[in-house]
Amino acid sequence: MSGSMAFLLWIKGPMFNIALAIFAIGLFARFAEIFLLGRKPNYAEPRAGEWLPGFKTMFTRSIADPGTFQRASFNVVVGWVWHLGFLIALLLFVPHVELMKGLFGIVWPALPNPVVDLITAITLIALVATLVHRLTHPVKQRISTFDDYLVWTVVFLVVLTGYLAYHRLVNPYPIALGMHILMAEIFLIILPFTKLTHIFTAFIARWYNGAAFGRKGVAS
Amino acid sequence: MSGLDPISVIIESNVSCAGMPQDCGNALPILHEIRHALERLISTGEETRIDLNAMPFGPGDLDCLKALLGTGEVHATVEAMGLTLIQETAIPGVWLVDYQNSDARRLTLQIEIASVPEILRPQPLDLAEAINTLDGRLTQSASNRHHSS
Amino acid sequence: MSELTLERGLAAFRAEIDAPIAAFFSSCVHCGICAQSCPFYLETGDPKYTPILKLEPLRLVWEGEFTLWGRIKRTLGLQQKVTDEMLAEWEELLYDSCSMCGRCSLVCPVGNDLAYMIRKSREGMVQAGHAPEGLIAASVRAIQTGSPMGLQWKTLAVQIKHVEDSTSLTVPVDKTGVDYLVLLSSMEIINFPEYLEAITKIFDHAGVTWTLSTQCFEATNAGIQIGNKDIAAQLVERVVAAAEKLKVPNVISPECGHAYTAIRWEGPNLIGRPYPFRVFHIIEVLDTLRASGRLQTEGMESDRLSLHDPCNLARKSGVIQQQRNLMALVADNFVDLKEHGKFQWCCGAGGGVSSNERAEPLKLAAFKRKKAQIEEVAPERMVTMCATCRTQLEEGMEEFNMNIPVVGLTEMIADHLVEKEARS
Amino acid sequence: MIDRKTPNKTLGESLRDHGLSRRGFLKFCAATASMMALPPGMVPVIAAALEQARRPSVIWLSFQECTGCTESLTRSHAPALEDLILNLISLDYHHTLQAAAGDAAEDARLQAMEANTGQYLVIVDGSIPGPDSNPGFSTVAGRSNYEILMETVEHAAAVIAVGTCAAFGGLPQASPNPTGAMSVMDLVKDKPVINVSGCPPIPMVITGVLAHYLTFGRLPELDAYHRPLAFYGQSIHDRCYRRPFYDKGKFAETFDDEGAKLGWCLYRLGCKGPSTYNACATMRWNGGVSWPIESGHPCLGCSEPSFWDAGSFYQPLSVPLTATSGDLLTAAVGGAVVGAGVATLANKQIKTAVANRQPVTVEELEEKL
Repeated sequence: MSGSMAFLLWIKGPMFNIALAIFAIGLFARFAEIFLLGRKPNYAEPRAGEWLPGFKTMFTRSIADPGTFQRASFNVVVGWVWHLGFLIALLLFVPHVELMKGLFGIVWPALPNPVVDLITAITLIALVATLVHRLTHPVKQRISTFDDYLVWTVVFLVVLTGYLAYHRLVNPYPIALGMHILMAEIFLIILPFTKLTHIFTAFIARWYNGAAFGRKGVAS
Repeated sequence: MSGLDPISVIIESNVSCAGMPQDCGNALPILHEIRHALERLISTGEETRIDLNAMPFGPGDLDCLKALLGTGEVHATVEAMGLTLIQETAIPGVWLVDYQNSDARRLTLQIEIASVPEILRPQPLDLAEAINTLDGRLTQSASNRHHSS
Repeated sequence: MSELTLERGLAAFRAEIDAPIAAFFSSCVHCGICAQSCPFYLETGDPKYTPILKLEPLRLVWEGEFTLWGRIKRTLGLQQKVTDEMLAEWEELLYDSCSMCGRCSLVCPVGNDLAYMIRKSREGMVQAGHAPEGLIAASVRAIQTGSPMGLQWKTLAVQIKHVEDSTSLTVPVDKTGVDYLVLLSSMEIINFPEYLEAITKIFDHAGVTWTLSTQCFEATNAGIQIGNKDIAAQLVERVVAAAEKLKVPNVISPECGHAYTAIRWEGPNLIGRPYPFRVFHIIEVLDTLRASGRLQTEGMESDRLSLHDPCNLARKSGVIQQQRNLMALVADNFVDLKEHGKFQWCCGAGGGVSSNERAEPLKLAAFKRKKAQIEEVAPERMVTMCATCRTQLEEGMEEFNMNIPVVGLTEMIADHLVEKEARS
Repeated sequence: MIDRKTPNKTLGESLRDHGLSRRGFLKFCAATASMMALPPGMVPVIAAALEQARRPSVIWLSFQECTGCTESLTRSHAPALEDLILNLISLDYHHTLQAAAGDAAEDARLQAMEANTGQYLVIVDGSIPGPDSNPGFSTVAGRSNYEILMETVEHAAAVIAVGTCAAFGGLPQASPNPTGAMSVMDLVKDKPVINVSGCPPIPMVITGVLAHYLTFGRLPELDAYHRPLAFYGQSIHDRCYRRPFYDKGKFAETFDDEGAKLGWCLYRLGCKGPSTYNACATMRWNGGVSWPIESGHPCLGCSEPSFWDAGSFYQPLSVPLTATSGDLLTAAVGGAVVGAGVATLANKQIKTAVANRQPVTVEELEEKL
């Protein structure tokens, strides 16, 4: 049986398992790669502990300092907008909440669809803005790699296909939904092997950063 | 005595699914469609029929629509392949045409925006035969009279 | 005879990679915000000075050898290799255009400690033979003569004589069992001899027992600046040996930024064991004396003063409030620069840039950030506590005809000490 | 012997023979248009076409099925119209409905085929054990379903697959598909196939498709699954009266919560309306009385392929079919092991690098000056 429904069922069935497996294997391989390297012992007399400053920085680094905000306001604002938008759409859209419930058995409240819809539209615009910025800002131009454009494309398509599916702008619907889930699966598959790992490792990096500064008595 | 009687039934809520979950949600777009059809009827004389069977009505939507349209002066019945009930609404030119089968079950319900609903008018082919029919009857009547005199 | 080669460089990169580095490279999203915190990028506008880009050689080694995907790519021949040419190109990026001020480490949204990685990258650069001549020369001189500037004890002895003559106090040398071993920097001895006089006066005033060591007077560490453990460790060992010999419980690092971080934070790890003594920056010591009421001052500076926080002292060592406490003691009209403390801007000369003659134009360019900051609050004088920063501020402001004198905080405190007779 | 040849009279003529007046004919056309889900504006076209159309021979084949589709049709609520339509065809073979039995019944089929070769319609309900399956899984008069289907279809004008079993394999094809069940579309490649899916299909849709064929003498416009667009062109979700609740984000979360009582959207209870294409939301069931969602139950998606294997009826559409958190955990552990391998290799390299480390000497540095 071929056709849109078969496509959707394959995407929701075997392909989802494959994606989840690659995601989990890749991500935990990366965790092992990081943590097993360890750190050399530090003999210098500390000014303060590492744990607390480390944990603090895991959160505080999400907020830019006033100077950076001033110098890179576009980066900071647009970055915030699309990260928040993406997270809200991912975690607070009813079908996604149901997905988590189905997968992990945990439920949390969702946002009304029109709210998520608006946020998704804003996220899409913000994502386009980040691409334009990447293509035009001299620093971003210089440091961008294939990886950056690949990740942008996948992230954008995940949101875009979700938006199209929600608005039923692609027919038949199983194709629309299937494309969205497929993009999400590609997102999961490339996550451990691209800069998308920062979703998880940024918190590890921030901890190390906060711990190193904290040890020297600087709140980072 | 029925064996089911001892089972007590508790009605938890009087809100039925047919309650008013929305304010005539799907009836309103039809009113707009009727308005456009009326404009066309007035300006060009073009008639419009809307099949209400094809509407995604929720519970109560149809009653809501009927109530909004109201009841006019004309009420007519056509007997052909069962009854067809024609009701003028309170909006001149807007008719409710209820096609029923011989068991008085509804086949389809239409709103017709026209001066006179199509089914009330003589059908063109029938009309073409009208004079012949009348002539036939005159001849018949004449011969009857002839015979009776 | 052995020589420095690419292979040794790659091995050094490899040996430096640890969990934080893996976490940092895993997290970089190429947002480019680090560039907005780098005076070298901001003042030249050249995107090649983006901090994260300076780490590309280290990143390639990490990716190719320390990640699953990198290993797969290497097997397929898709992984870019670090070449000698690449390192030659990166020499300018890792040395000339980086003062290791650590500002990028503090603003990176994903928390990458870029300065930490620059320091580690330099290990590989030295082993690969791609360190700047100026820094190599300084390292060689430091090892061979005990001073990166080739300064010898006899020069210092002349200074000591001057100080003793003008203060009628004794400068203690090679005294055992005192509270503090005082270290100096060659630059101070040559450019700012007032410093030695100031601490002599202050310690006498506060009743602190201290000494210099003929065995080791130099606090600076060219090995840290060039980025080589072997050189750095030898220089630290000299300090440790001198302190151990004189049995002092405390060592004071002078008004020099990198000397302090070198001996305070890196030193024990370079020699692989904790010290039998504690290390303080002179400003920390002065503030402790102030807090315990052992500094009696009189009179106030009435002109508009502002403060330059040395990166190594403030952002990289958490000494931020101390200098402000001391300023409050002697200055009426103190105004902080807008971004100060841990968010201060580098003068542009740190991290070995000032020892690297080739980097002179970049050093001056980076200073423009500091210049703008100073102009913003328009002080009549600048105060600082690092000889390198002070030299850079003086030279920079002279270049731009700014006519704002720079003073060392320690001297300023010494100037306001209540005379002994008056006290008693 | 009964003449099984298609009569020469047009439909218009035979309707008038039934005593239908011109107003009656107009009404018939209006009702037909409504049934075909065509706009009332099409009535004149339908009338003109019906005047010309001829009464076809129909052979109804039942294979691996439950007779639900026939039940749906014959118990449909507005029998007069369906009757009329059915009277306008010549139903020459239908297990459940025909009076003849045994050889006589099979003869009727063969005669109809012969007399109307190339012009008769074949209606199939039920799926067929494929050519590679044991033919004994389902037989009629000792012959396999497959054989009968292929023989009957060979000279047909078109095939209408009624019900999800005939259209897509349905329940018999559900995993693990013990009989190797296949759909009509899987087997018949050289004839037009119309799928009227649903378990069962809405009776009006079955007659509507027949009416369309009768009226226009050709197949209606079809979607990618060979379903008539007029009925299957829009999803349940798009025409659902509860859609505004979905759009507002108001959902029933259990079958007896306040949301369920207020008639809110059933998405979270597993409604497959968004991915299901059928006319339930407009034509409804039981003569327009109600339909599953109006009765408070989520759509099962019965008119879509593989609906039995598309996950639980009560799991929302967004939930993956088989992946579990356990799988995720297993993969994570596997990943940790792989990563540990990479890290061990890397650590070994670091150790080697550290062990073989040559300290930088002043002499080496001086070389560079």
